[in-house]
Amino acid sequence: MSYDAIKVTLGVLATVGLYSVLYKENRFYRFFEHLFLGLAAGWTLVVIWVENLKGPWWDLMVGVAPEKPTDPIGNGNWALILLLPLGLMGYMVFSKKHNWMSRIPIGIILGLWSGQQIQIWYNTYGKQIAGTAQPIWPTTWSSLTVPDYAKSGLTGDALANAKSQVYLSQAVSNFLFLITVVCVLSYFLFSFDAKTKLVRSASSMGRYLLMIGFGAIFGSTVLMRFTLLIDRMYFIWIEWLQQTILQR
Amino acid sequence: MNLILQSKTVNFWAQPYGSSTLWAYLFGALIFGILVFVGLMFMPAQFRRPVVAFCTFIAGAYWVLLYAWPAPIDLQPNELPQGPVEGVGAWLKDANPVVVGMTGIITAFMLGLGIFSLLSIHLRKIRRQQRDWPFSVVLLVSMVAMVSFGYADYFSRQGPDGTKLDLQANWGLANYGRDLLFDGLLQQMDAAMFSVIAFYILSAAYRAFRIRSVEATILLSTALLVMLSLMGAVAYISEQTINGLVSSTGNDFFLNFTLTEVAGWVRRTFETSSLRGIAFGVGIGALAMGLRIWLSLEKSGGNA
Amino acid sequence: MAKNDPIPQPIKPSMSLAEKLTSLPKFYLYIILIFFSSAPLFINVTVPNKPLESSIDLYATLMSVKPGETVLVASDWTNSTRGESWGQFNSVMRILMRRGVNVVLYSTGDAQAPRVAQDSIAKLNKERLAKGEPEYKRWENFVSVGFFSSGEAATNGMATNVKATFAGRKDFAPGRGLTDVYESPILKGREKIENFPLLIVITGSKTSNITVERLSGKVPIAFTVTGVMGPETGNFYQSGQIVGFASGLKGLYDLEGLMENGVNVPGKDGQIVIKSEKYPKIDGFPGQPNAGQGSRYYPTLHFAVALLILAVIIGNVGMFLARKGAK
Amino acid sequence: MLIAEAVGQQYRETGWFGVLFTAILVTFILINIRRAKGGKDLYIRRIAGLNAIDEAVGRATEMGRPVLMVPGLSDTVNAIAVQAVNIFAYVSRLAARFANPILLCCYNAAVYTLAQEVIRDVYQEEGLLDRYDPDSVRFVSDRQFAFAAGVSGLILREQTAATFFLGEFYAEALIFAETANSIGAIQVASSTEATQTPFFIAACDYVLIGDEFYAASAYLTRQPVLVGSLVGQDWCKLLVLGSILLGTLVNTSYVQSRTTKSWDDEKAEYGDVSERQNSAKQSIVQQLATPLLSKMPVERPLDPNAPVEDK
Repeated sequence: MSYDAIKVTLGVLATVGLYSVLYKENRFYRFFEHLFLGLAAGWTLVVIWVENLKGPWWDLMVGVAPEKPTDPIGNGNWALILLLPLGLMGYMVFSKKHNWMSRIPIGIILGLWSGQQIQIWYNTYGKQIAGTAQPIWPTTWSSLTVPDYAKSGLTGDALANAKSQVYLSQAVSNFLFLITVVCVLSYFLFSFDAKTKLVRSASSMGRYLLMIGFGAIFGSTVLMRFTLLIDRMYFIWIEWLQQTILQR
Repeated sequence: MNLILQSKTVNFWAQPYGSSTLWAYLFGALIFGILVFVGLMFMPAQFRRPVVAFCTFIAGAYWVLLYAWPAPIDLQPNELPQGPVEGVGAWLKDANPVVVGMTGIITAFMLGLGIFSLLSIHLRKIRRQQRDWPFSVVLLVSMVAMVSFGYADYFSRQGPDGTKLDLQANWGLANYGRDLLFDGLLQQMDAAMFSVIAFYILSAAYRAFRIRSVEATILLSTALLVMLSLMGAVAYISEQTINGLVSSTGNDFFLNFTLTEVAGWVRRTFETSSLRGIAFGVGIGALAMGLRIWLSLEKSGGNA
Repeated sequence: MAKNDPIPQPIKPSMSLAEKLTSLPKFYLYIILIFFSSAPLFINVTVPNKPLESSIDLYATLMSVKPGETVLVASDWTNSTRGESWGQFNSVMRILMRRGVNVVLYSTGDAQAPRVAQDSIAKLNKERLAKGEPEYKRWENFVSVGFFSSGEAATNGMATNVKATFAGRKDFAPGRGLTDVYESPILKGREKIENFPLLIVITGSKTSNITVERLSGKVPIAFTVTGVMGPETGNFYQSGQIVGFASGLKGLYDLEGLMENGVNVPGKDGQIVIKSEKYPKIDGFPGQPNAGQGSRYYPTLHFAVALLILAVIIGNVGMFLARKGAK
Repeated sequence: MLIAEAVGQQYRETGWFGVLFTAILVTFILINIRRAKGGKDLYIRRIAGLNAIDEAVGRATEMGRPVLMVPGLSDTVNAIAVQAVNIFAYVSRLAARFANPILLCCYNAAVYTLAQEVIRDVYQEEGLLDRYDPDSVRFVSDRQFAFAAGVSGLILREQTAATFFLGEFYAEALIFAETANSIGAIQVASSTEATQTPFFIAACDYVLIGDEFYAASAYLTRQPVLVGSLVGQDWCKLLVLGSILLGTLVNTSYVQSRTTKSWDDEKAEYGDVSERQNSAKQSIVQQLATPLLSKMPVERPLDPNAPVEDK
């Protein structure tokens, strides 16, 4: 049995083992669950140096040897060593007396994250605010929906004009879009007494509109999940059974 | 201001590779770090909170400054910034690659804690022969195996002739071991676990998708609409029927009512917008939370 | 919603029809699902399909990159989303390879992503050599920058200076072993993100959002995402932050169709297969191996989804019968 | 802008409008925190999912089975994880009082560190440190689906009576939810990822949608700072709403005027009329949202010891 055959077979075994939990929690599953956790932890210990520390930390700190003599000598930023004691402070969490020190590295990570939130907010949502503010009144009544420009036979200025128009259907869609955002957002107003009729009706409307959104998400997600299952089945039936075992 | 700056030229903060000065500075800095560490251990209780708050603030301040401080426009690598304003702006930009690395590095150092947690739990199980202890053995063994093969494989790939290992023919035990454990098992188990979700979707949908309340009905019907529209065959059939309708009536207004069009319209108009509504809320929530943490306004960790 | 649902029990003979319908044991459902998602793999069916606007935009963008240019490809998928991402990656790479576009691979999603991407490229190369086409060479045609542990960080760094972010990253250069990626000819003079004509993100994770947050406006961004990311990505597409995207298996099927038929290109029967008002004629690669995962899995998907819908209907029918019985 | 002029239009690249907007948001939040600290009591609407917490823990106690908590799958400790841990601190407090076993599964070592610290504090404050088992807060795996497998294994073996999934959840969300559902555990869940919320809705008893998650700690603890900030967030949302509505009016009128312009004015303004369809889309609001990237020539001294760039 070739190496690849063994490899694929193991993969199939593992897959079946994990699937077996669908029937009930059993020793077979438990075995592969622990195998999974063990391998994952082991791999993390590899990645932690190879990917997270070697390049981003060690190499920058001690510098790098020039590949060829012509290269400039890579400098080392020795100050980066200070991150080590900083990280180690986290380990004080188990000390009864000094556990507060673990909050320092955590604090720094959180600080960086928090600062970034302020930095990215507008870059993320500014355009979306603008994108929501679309014209909600048609500029022309010549056609209710966007005409088929190809068929219309318009050219040059006339075509440009036609394309620049806002048609009723667009206006309506934009309006509905606007309403949805407004209602959903007002559903997330917590400090306003829901007794005020406007807020109440808007937010309850918002909840229904949310459900439309969630339904759509569910619909599109389902397909992806099934795809993955099909891919597994392809792996088991075609790649393993047909191509490896039966050698067809 | 060259601190933590990736400069190609030698300066106080950046010493040449392999030079004794670099190692001296490294050692000195390490000693300094340890001293600080020990010093903090003797920190009087009333200063603890301020120290943490200070560190948090400095860290956050970098990003806030980077955003709010005017950025030098189109500053070329061979140009010096003009004036203090540009100077700071340029420094903030240069420091960026290093600062962004920090989170990852500090988190990496803490991984040991996680591994420690794993070991303590499973070693105890084995020692006390608690229920399922053999599985703990499996976990530890597989972990050790992965670590050893992983590193052996990694080092075997270093150096100029590492490229040859792109061919399976040149593999040694280490490479086979890693390939089997990682590609053969770990990756496959990832995929398997991910695909299990399909089964759960089926049972969840079957159980929960009942026309019980208005909300449930809306959710269900939109989900069905979208699913059908994404199934090419169904969409195609709906299109054919509409086309038939158009050619029979001669009114191409109906073209707007194919399944794809309708579903697309629903997604564009309602899904995108409701997602956006949520996004605004969550975004502001994150902003506020970030602000509270940055300025240490919140009693951290909910200990009210 | 699930609050008052009964936990499905094995069917007891005493149960009424309504009870049976509302409480089919999960395990039976699972068995049927396995059958429905396996059997169709063995029969060869093609499904009629109409590409989405976003997919056409993606294809047009890919086809608009000039030969010899270098594009960034963020490959943020691993085998856990192989079903969708693998096919998407293959299609995108096929287009770029055939058009002689160079690629810089990097990953912010998962430490394994770079390796998985390289394996896929190796497979594609086998296919090319088999067809007598030139190999898509490492270092001369593509370099792999590797994985960045903090995606947020790396992407942010790239926004200010790509070269600084990629500093110290190495890849295998023929004869020289590991060499700094920026010594590769394809990265010459491309230090800022603005120097790249296009950034393609092939992702199964949230990295796509980060990319848009940091890089939108600096470089044209295109996505291929898993179905679940579709809606969020649509959000960016709608607000013009990205130029085009393919989402899930449907997007992939679109892409493969576009590669086979092109846009506004008349097929054998003289009929234009894929119409678009937005673009002039864009050629495809008829006859070449365009069909991949998409063409294989998409038909099967129909059966699985049909089962899901059936299950939902049965559940509701059962519920109504039960209500009737109650009255 | 004053600063912009002072420093030579350098905001062209960052866009002063964005900075200003963000500044306003920040001010709103800070103002209200101050108000709340000043002892002004502020109203928060009812959030169903959160009232369920006590019920869930109570039920777990009756059944004498553990409470399981997962603070999401954040890559490193961020505010989302902190928020989740804050809520779990509240849960653990209840559990500690009832002497009910807890299980807190972490995906990330940094989050694990934080959780250890916080949960131990909780038991300490309750004077029940003897009841605290450090292994009840555990690191499971930092690999998404290994974590999923591990946690669902735990759920099934420990037969948890109540489960809380709060934080950043991705695809694995449904694995947890369905597994817990299959053993009839009462579930409170929330994902900041809107794409996962529908699955929680389908499989869980109580779901916090989107922003409700951030409101939780304010709702539970009623700390003035949190409540104030929550009110501030509402102000921010109103600002966003306002800008959207205003923008809509501006755009609408703008497009009206643009498209009804006579062709001659058009040509005079744009030369080529086909520009119009773009310009009509490129409304004022869009221009504000997307800062100009136009470079302006700046005279700068050259760096003497600058590295020779391979250009």
